[in-house]
Amino acid sequence: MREALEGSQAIARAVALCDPDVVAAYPITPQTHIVENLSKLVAEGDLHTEFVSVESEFSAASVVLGAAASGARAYTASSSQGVLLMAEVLFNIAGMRIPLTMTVANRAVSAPLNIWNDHADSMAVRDSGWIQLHCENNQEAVDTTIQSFKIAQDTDLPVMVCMDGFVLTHTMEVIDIPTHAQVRKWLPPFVFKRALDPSDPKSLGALVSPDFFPEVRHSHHAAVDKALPVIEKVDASWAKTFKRDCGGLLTVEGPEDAKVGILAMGSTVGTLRTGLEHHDGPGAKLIKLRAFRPFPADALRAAVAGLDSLIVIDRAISPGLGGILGSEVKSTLYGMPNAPRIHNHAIGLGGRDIPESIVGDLLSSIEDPDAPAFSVFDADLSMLPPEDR
Amino acid sequence: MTTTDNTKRVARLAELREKFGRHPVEPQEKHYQGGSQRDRQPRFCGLESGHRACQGCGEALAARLVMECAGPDVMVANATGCLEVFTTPWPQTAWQVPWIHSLFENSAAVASGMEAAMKAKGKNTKILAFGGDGGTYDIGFQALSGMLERYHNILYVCYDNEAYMNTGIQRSSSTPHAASTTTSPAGAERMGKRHLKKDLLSIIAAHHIPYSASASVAYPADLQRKVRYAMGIEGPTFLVVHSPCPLGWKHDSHVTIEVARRAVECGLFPVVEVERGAVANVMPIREVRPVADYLGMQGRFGHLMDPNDPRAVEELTHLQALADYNISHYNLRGEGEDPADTAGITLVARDRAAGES
Amino acid sequence: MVVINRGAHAEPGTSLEFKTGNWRSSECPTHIHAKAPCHAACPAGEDQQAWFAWLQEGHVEEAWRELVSANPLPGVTGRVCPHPCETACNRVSIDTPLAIHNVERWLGDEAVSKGWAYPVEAPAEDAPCVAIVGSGPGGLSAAYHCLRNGLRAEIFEALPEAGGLLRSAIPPTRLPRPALDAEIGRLLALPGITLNLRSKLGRDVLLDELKHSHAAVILSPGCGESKEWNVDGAVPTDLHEGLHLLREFMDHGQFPEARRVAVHGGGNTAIDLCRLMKRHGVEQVTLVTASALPGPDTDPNDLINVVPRELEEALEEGIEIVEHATVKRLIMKGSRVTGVEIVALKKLLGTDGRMHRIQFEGTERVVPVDMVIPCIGERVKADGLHNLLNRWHYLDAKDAWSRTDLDNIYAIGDSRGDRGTVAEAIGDGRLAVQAIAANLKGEADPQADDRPEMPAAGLNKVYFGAVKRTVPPKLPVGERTFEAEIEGDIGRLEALREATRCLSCGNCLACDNCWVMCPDNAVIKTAELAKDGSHYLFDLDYCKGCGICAQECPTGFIQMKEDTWHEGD
Amino acid sequence: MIEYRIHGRGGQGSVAAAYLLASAAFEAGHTCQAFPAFGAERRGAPVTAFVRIDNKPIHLRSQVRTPDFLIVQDDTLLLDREITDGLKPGGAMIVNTKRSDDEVAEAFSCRTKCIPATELAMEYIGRPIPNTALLAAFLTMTGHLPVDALAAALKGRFKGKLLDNNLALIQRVTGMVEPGAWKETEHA
Repeated sequence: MREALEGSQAIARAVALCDPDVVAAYPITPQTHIVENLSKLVAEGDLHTEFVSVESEFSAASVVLGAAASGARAYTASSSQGVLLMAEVLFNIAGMRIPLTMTVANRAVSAPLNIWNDHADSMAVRDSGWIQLHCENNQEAVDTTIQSFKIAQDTDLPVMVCMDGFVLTHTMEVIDIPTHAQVRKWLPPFVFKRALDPSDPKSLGALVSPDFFPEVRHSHHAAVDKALPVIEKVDASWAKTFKRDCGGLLTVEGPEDAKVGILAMGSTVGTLRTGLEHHDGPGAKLIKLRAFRPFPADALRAAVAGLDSLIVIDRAISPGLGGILGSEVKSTLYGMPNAPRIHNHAIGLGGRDIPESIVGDLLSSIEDPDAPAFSVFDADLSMLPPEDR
Repeated sequence: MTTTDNTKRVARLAELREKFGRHPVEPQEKHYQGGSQRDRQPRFCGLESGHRACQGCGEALAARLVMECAGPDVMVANATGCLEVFTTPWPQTAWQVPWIHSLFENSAAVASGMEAAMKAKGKNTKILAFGGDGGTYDIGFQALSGMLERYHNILYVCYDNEAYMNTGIQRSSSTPHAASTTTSPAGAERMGKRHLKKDLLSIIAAHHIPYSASASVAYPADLQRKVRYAMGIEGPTFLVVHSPCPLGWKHDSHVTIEVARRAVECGLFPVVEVERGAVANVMPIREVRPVADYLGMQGRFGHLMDPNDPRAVEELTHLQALADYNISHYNLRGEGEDPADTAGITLVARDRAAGES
Repeated sequence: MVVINRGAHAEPGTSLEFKTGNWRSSECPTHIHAKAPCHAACPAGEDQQAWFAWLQEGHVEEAWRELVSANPLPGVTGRVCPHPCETACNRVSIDTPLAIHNVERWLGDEAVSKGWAYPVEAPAEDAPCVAIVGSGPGGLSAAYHCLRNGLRAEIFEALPEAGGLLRSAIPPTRLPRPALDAEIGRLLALPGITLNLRSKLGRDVLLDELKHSHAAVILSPGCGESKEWNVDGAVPTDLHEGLHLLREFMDHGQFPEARRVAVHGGGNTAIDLCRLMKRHGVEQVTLVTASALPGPDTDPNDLINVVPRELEEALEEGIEIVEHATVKRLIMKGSRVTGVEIVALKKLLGTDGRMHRIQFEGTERVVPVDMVIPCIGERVKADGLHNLLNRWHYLDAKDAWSRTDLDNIYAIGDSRGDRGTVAEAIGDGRLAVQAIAANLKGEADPQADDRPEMPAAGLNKVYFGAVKRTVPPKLPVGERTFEAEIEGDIGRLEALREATRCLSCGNCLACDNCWVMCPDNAVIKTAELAKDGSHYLFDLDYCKGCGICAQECPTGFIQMKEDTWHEGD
Repeated sequence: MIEYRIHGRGGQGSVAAAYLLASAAFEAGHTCQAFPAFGAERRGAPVTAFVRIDNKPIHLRSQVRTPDFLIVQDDTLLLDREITDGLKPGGAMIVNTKRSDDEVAEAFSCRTKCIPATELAMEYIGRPIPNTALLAAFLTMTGHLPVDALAAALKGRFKGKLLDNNLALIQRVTGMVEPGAWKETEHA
């Protein structure tokens, strides 16, 4: 049913539709509204779950680890510093191959303290071995949240649903929320074969020596890699039932013969789309990357075929290197015949508002032969003393 | 005997499967051979042989004793530490119960999740959380406090060997005053650890949970009684078990029990029970030993044993004062339970059998 | 080929595949049923710890049967034995030794009053018969052990009653005749023992005959003759020696008149005599002994060789004892003694490496007395044994089995010269018969029990608290007569209570300590009693050799010994 | 697409006003987007919220820089002269104040409607929340959402007496302003 809902509220509703056995979360801006709305659903009796009000994000992650390992469908949500406080557990959950879902309301990581949106938090844990899916809007966030439970249990991997903090979480828009019956029909009950169980007592989290560690690590890598078709399949199955999809691994829009492309993740894509619509001149392809982990290398190569230039928008940087997504795209396209030239820019760091007019600036910047390989595009460097530029 | 016991085990498994809705499977013959003496022991073996603990490990003993009266319908969350490392070198595990290790500092939180899962599924399998003193007094303290406050139905057992043994004997907040560790070494300038052992039990007690207690491997029957008592309580319970580490405390492996016993007898490790924040019971010390009897057995206090070194004398006196404080604070001096408590106490404690106190 | 499963989880109990037994560096725990010190110290060969174990479980008859498997006369030894078992008892290191002696007596009396059957069977009609000369404790023990070994026994006793020195030399205040008669009577009534009274060797029966008519001969004649008394100068014509006086008194209840008496000697006969004379009305009784009275620094080798309790009672009764002294000379007035000159003396190590008794010149003094009684020991009467006696008038026995130089002839008890107690005689009788039985079957001598003894240091005393020793009732000095037994019965309750004081040195108590305290779960409890008598086995596949079980074993039954295990054994 | 900017103070319900307006748009069959200018502001500090209403999906996520309308919840905010920055030519502003329309319009050189919304709210609802009155006046004047849509949106939020009071307040305010006065702006 279509409703005008705030993003966080919609996510809470979506989570509730999946009948989680255990929810544990600790409040942090801008994830707070998700937790509050879940608490409210529990308080109103609309959601029957063990809601564990933990004393930190670290414990939130630990609680869902324990719960999922015990055979419970588990959910948590966090943001920024919270994600970083969870970091140790996040690696652990993934390494133990425990399926669960976490929403990350993407936010910058301090210092300096900043509560607004960018992707520094989920990027910081990109090597944890989780599946990371980015959402453009709240409809996608709702749909991806429900899909993530299925992806998790089909792959025995945890799934991080990344949605831009404030920009999505605090924005009201019209969202189609499936019914409980529809979700129950589509989403199978939670099954975790290795679940802790006194009638079949296994030990989870053993010490693995160098004799076996590389193999175990490889198997984890292979498992995340093999999640690519699962993500596509689940989205396809979703589309079949609900008549809308989330774009699988990535989507490509724009004229077939465009020579320029822009690649981005999350809510930025919407602004870029609007900007492109209003931009005069030869059209450009817009590539929306949904799956950041696993990284859809093949799909990306196909998507950029024929492009001369590709502008990769980062919402986080790796100081000393530049854009993270940009670097990954470059390495993916390395050696590809006629690979497009990559223009990598970080925009909207720490919640800097991204106007649609930025599209024009981006497109014209590729004409500049002296443009740096990477820039914080919307930064006004004149504000910095010369030695700090 | 063989058939009866095997029948019992099969029946128990069937019962558990019924409870957990699993498809019945045969017991794994490989590890339950049924016919051997080992399989016919009249106790539940939650922690099997073949683990890699050091000779004379107090923690291995304590964990085995705890599992005996806790299992088999339990699940364990284990913090990183010796207990975890020596029991589960993949592909083997010494555990016969569902067991999970996640991290150093989150066993209480993982256990909370397991307990929440049990609640959500309507099962009453008891959750145990295990940690060493590092994982309990220090890095895992916050998660533990949260677990207690949220009133999870979990028994948390802290195996207290008074230092980070897994990483090579570094001081923790549980390390006693003046003990020498690799990060509080005794030297020309310093006499070992400068700070006091954290009074964890009082902090735990301040959570006003139903039951918290200290116990020692030297008094196994007392320890097991406390575990059974805690198992029967619906809500958070806490047990700290003094578990000597021959390696870290620098004593011979065969005196593990003796060292633990002396810690109790001198008053440095009070064995007490706390209910809802109030001391409910203490193990009385019949004959109080001087702390030197306890400290002198251990290399970590070796630097205190030189009567010609005034600094050593001062620290030794300090430790004696701490023990005296415990004795008067908990009113430990007295008659009552026999301190030399074993499973076969009635066979051994002849004075009690003779009706003398 | 290892297959790595998802998330690297592990299946329960798989650590059993990893045998930590090879971690033991040198020693492994072993069950060692060491000798309890009481048992090691018992000349009769009793295993006190074993029969106390029965008592601890309340099985009184079993306890007695265990006791009489070595010593058939607990009612006697429970009254007269100097109980070296108590001296050896490890409980001394906690409080006071067990009252083994009192409990033994109670057990013996209990058996008599309940009529419990001795654990023997009648020997076959054609079973070999052993001739036993003398019916003292050694002879009676030998006869009894013949039955236990399937042999018949024929006793030849010179006197009209059986009992030897038990009857002739021990006053009824220590060994009441009804108790003696009852126990001896029960023993002699056992089928397979023939008793010939008034059959004196050399007169009624000859050794050569016995040698031919019987499978073996055990000589247990005792010492019926006093040793020669060497003293400088004159001796009174009516000199009475101690054993003789004692026998006279037993038979007639009379002593020669005297106001002040000096007794020279240091054994039980001397003490018995002193006490009887004192009680008889002698004003002053002085015992002159070369040995020392017990004290904190007394060398055990120097200690006066009497039952401690008897010594204590003697002092209570006012006997004066002069230690480290000897009688050098008698002061005579005509043929009458008026005093003894005594001189200080001590046993000292000489340059030849042997102990010598050295008199110290200048320490002489005179004690005025009316009578002096030498009581310095006895020797074998030569009747019928001339060619067997050595120069000290003893029979030479050359080994633990009491063999003499003659085939199939054994000499036991006091007659060996190196014995001095009833318990020793009883032990000799048992060992000699065991050797004879083995010999008759063509077997080698039975193995001596060479198990090590459990020292007090081998126990873990933490597990034993202090418990007061039972105190037997005793007649006050003023009420002591010549007939009434001075020390009383402790009774069933006290006996059973005393049993709980036993530390069970070297014996498994089934306390579960090893089973409970093994960090490696390497102790296996068994329902059936294992070969070594315990309910526990060590699983050496997993034992890392930490030694906790040995340290915490209360009784020292578990000890760390050299490792002989190899994986796969 | 029509864009709105709402100015208020922390605690006055600016975000609620944005959500209410968006909800009303949804009730009227439009697509909508409402979001605050996310900040860490505390009670009393000036805050801003944005609303976009359209008839097709709204992809644009940037803040509203050139609003068609301004809704000012507190006349003390008028002290900030930049409050009308970016207002489209022909745009309009509705202000919660007891001052006259002309006084304010003159000062900011834009079409202005002043409503004593706080007083009205106090009278009808008993709390100084100006949203219902401001939005009711605004919708009546622009006419691009039926006032019923606002009532429907309120029904999704409130119940019972509070709802009745709010609905009564709508009735009152619609009578205070000229319906369709700003209608042409819709096509601006």
